[in-house]
Amino acid sequence: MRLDVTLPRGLQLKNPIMAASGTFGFGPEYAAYVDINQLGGVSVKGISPDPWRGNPPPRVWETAEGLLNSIGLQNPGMEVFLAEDIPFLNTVDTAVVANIIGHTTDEYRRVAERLSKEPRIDAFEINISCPNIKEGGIQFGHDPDQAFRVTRAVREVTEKPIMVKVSPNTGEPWVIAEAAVQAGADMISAINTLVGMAMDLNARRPALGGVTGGLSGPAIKPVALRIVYELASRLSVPVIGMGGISSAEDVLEFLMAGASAVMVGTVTFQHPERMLTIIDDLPRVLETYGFSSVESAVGVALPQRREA
Amino acid sequence: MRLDVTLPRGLQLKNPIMAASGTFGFGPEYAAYVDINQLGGVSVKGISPDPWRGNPPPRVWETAEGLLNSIGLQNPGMEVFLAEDIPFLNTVDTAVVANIIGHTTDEYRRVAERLSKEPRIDAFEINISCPNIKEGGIQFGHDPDQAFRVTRAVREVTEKPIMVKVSPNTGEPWVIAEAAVQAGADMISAINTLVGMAMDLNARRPALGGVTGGLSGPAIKPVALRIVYELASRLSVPVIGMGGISSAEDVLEFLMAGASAVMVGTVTFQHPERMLTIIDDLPRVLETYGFSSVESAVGVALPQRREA
Amino acid sequence: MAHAFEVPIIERRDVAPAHVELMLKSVRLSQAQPGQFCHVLTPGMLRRPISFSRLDPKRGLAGLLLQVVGSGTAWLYERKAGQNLDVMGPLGRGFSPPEAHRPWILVGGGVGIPPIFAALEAWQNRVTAPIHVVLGARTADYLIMRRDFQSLGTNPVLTTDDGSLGQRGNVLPALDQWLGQFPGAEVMACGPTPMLAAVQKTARGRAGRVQLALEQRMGCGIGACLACVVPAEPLGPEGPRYRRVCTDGPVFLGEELVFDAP
Amino acid sequence: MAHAFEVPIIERRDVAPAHVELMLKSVRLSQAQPGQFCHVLTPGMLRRPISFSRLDPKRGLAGLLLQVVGSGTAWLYERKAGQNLDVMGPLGRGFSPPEAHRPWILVGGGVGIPPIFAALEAWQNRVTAPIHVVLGARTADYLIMRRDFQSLGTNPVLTTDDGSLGQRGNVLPALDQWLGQFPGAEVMACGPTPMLAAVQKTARGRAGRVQLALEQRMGCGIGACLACVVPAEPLGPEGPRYRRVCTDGPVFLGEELVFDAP
Ligand SMILES: Cc1cc2nc3c(=O)[nH]c(=O)nc-3n(C[C@H](O)[C@H](O)[C@H](O)COP(=O)(O)OP(=O)(O)OC[C@H]3O[C@@H](n4cnc5c(N)ncnc54)[C@H](O)[C@@H]3O)c2cc1C
Ligand SMILES: Cc1cc2nc3c(=O)[nH]c(=O)nc-3n(C[C@H](O)[C@H](O)[C@H](O)COP(=O)(O)OP(=O)(O)OC[C@H]3O[C@@H](n4cnc5c(N)ncnc54)[C@H](O)[C@@H]3O)c2cc1C
Ligand SMILES: Cc1cc2nc3c(=O)[nH]c(=O)nc-3n(C[C@H](O)[C@H](O)[C@H](O)COP(=O)(O)O)c2cc1C
Ligand SMILES: Cc1cc2nc3c(=O)[nH]c(=O)nc-3n(C[C@H](O)[C@H](O)[C@H](O)COP(=O)(O)O)c2cc1C
Ligand code: FES
Ligand code: FES
Repeated sequence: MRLDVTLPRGLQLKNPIMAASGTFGFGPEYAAYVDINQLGGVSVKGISPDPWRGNPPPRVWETAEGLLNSIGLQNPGMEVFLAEDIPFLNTVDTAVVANIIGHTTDEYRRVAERLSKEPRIDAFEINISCPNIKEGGIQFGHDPDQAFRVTRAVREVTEKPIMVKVSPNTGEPWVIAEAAVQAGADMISAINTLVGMAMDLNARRPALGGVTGGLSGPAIKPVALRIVYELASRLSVPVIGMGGISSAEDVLEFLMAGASAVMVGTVTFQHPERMLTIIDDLPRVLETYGFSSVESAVGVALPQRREA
Repeated sequence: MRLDVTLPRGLQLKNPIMAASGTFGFGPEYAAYVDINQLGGVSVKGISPDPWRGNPPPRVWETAEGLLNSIGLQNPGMEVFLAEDIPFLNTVDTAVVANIIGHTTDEYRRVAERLSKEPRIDAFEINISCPNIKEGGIQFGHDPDQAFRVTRAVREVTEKPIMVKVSPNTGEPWVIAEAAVQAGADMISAINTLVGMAMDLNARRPALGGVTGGLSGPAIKPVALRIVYELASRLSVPVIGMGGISSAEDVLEFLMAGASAVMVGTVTFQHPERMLTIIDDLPRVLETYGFSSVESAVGVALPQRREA
Repeated sequence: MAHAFEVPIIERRDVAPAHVELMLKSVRLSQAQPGQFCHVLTPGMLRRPISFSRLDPKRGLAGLLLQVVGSGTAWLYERKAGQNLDVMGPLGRGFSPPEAHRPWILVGGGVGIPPIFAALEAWQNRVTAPIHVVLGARTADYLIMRRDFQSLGTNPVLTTDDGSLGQRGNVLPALDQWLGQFPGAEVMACGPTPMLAAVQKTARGRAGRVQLALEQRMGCGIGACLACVVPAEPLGPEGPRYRRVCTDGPVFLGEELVFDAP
Repeated sequence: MAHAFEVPIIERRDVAPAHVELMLKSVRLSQAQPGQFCHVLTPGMLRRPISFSRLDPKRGLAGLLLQVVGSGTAWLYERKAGQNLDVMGPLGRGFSPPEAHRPWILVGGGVGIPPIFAALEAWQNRVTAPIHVVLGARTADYLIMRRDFQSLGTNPVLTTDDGSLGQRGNVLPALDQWLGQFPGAEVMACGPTPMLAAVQKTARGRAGRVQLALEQRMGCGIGACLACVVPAEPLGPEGPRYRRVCTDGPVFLGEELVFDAP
């Protein structure tokens, strides 16, 4: 059965399963556990022009079928990424998506411009939605004009495919997404984590060093599916869906909701090999529900398709 | 140990545990399973001036540690409530909160005015946040001016304590809450359900008759805690917290985050008697973590209290 | 005061592929009415409604016969004799007993057969008029409880979609024929919604009652949440009104229901 | 290629109230370095990091000794011999072997004692200089593995907060005394963070290495998520830099760490 996915600007995936940014490092870390060549793609951890320290620990906390994290986008900056991780990425055969972050429009432009020269990078994912940084990032994700400006700034410096990752923490993510598409985004990825919190009863304070954190995992799947559905109902560009995926059936739910491909994050911590299991199971699951390819399942549950 | 809670306008609760609106009917339904006299209070199912039909079935769908519902606020209207349920409520000794809904500001005023004359009703909870109605309700919950108008309309027709229930489906619920407080709300209750969706793989369509639904249960607790924390950090009025509570430890998390009392919903479907278990456990749990009363735990994790 | 309670499983029977019958020791459940159900705790967020397959108030036994369709029934399928189930029940409105002097037609489809058997076992002795039973399923394998019917001395007409046992086709031809013979007959049916819709259509507008046992996804199981509704008469301008399967049903009169609701 | 794998529990020992030691049959794990850990699957969303309490590469055995503090360890406590655990490992950077000619001081606190025992068992024969061990716990009950130390022929100094066994107080006086006697001694410590901070302070600035085994909440366990960081040198203007316990540690040199970070 055909699992391959064709996305704008010639971005080709072997299959619709990609590793979600921040849950798969820069590639090498999981190489011992996952045959990366089998993945549709890998979105690397958020990269800024200069190094970011991130938030004080603790940075993760477990919730009911969910995970709170306040990593705070710690990363060594683009030069270290290019010097230390690209050599490894050159040895694997999968789509590499550079997830980029900045405090200002100019920082987004800088990192995009620099990484755009690196042939190994197949696409950009602009993270305007990380709930863990109190500066730029968050408001970008909540203001259509800011989203437009950041996307436009990146569009101006690269010919590579761009996906903009939207936040679920606004009333209408599709408004942000539409602005990004107008500014030249080729795709939208959704969702990033929901802002959440847990209490450390013994310490009598918020459990996370960053006070609030981002909620991910199966708990958020219904919220993610709905946002993907709303985006796919409104937008003309492909949507990359994610949020709580842990099985091939979950993937099919996202495809039906209009996702052209998906990303898998939190479950990888529990089961490093799960992405490969999902890829193995997908043909059987698609067949069980009467689909002959990934493509044929995309968007079947959308209103326009249902009326038809 | 003292579990009682004193709220504005003389609203007194035996303990901080109330049944959440829509999960406990109008009172009589669970009477066979729960000794209602032991509860701090009961928020009845949303009441409109005229009967509402609600959404087509299926109306519930199970998710990972969550529940999606699209009841659509079906209710027989205020006259039937007064005639059929008040007589029962007159026989029980607990605080009765009337959860009110409308399509227009005037409908909110009508139901509040009528129910205000009923002495058995101890307080109002204005539901401006139900994600399941596409008309008035939803936008009220997302627009501060609308929230102000609805709250003011209800304030004009009743002297009873008013809590306004805010939606988690907006970027900044506290903006809505602040508008409600300016309009005369005595308390804020939070959170209502998160908008979500599930797919029926066999039917190839959204699982719920209402297409999208409201997500509740343990899955949303981190989101609820964070919103309660933000509200309590900013507002001068008491906050009634809810979202995924299923144990006395959960209750303590909400108290630390600044909730003066809580409501318990979805878990009641699984364990009808759970609210009573929580009330029994609460003194031991408070003691374990070094508190001598409910009041002494309220808000200990808030920034202002932590710096102090 | 009622409450959720634990009941021991005293026997577990494999009755068909992915179908199991659990015999529960509980005086309280054994006094249920055929067509009522109990709401069973499983690892998920919601309890699972299962109707009674047999009721023996003398020995204080109640049976649940269930088909594995998802996570909760898969978990129930794994239960063993000696373990307990956490249940609420008996719940809902069951079948009203048949009238002694009317012919009685029972129609069961697939996993809707169990409550039909419970009804027959409970009331066959009070009916003096002829009793006819027709059971349908996908294949012979899934024609559950047929020997139980035979052991009660009735000889049910069997139908399968693939003709692997009894008549090829569904339960309707038999129903049609009997209604011709006994226009005043009382009808009780449980099975897939399309079957119930067809039974309603075929059997409506006669002197004899038509009682249909429905399924719907449930929350509370006791009438509080309004999750479990089905479209019902009167059909107003806005459409049908919604009634609760858990408390107004599971058993409704045919004329109360609207199957072709928008 | 590495992967998560199942290992059988061949023995389960109750070692203290709510403390259990599980002996695992796994050649791979048995070849771990003392101070390394394995990441154990439990019903929660995240695996649980547990370090090795003993390592027997000859017989292919590895031990996990854990204290019940929450849902995951409660689940592990219920495991029985014959069942399997799903583990990743061995993971992280363990203790570096002690130098043969240096006095060797081992400090273990509470549930930090197991990796200290694993280190002693692995290396006591290669150290020709004096070896001193001090163990601390709340009460006598929680002074786990003390007989294991004795069975290795060492006689650990025991301390308890309440004086119910050994000296009342903590491990620091003994450490102080030995450092006075053996200024060049090598120190290895594992236990509660406040204890490690104190050990670092007391033992810093000498020729002998100070190796401290830390704990931090983890996600991936393999260096990908940056969840498990601790404040480390250099302390820049913005504050300390963050390093990963799962891969840069769990064992760090004392001078690498910043305990009083903002
Ligand atoms: C009154 C009543 C009586 C029933 N009697 C029987 C019986 O005797 N034997 C039997 O095998 N089945 C019976 N069912 C159907 C049974 O409840 C479902 O098969 C079961 O709930 C499926 O749960 P699951 O976790 O395996 O499936 P999942 O699909 O994993 O369940 C997910 C959710 O959907 C609900 N659900 C799924 N299918 C149904 C359904 N058909 N009806 C209601 N809820 C559903 C579940 O309760 C759960 O809340 C009855 C249903 C009702 C309403
Ligand atoms: C490298 C390393 C080695 C360890 N070795 C041992 C050992 O040998 N014996 C032992 O009893 N314990 C050890 N711990 C601590 C052990 O990991 C925790 O006690 C355990 O994870 C608690 O899980 P829980 O579900 O019972 O607690 P919960 O509080 O329910 O766990 C919730 C979450 O917090 C995490 N967590 C809670 N406490 C800790 C902690 N102290 N350190 C790290 N994560 C924590 C859990 O892993 C889980 O993700 C070690 C920790 C680390 C980092
Ligand atoms: C520990 C952690 C770190 C993350 N870091 C990033 C990041 O750097 N950039 C980003 O766009 N998303 C980041 N995310 C969000 C994920 O990419 C994904 O959007 C989210 O976790 C939902 O998917 P999941 O439920 O499958 O994990 C992170 C998530 C986790 C759990
Ligand atoms: C079936 C169902 C019906 C609900 N109906 C209402 C309602 O009528 N009015 C309202 O304000 N909230 C309603 N809610 C929301 C709950 O009151 C509560 O805010 C939410 O479920 C979160 O709490 P929980 O996780 O404990 O259920 C409903 C929730 C459920 C599950
Ligand atoms: S299931 Fe709640 S009313 Fe029927
Ligand atoms: S736990 Fe992921 S980096 Fe250490």
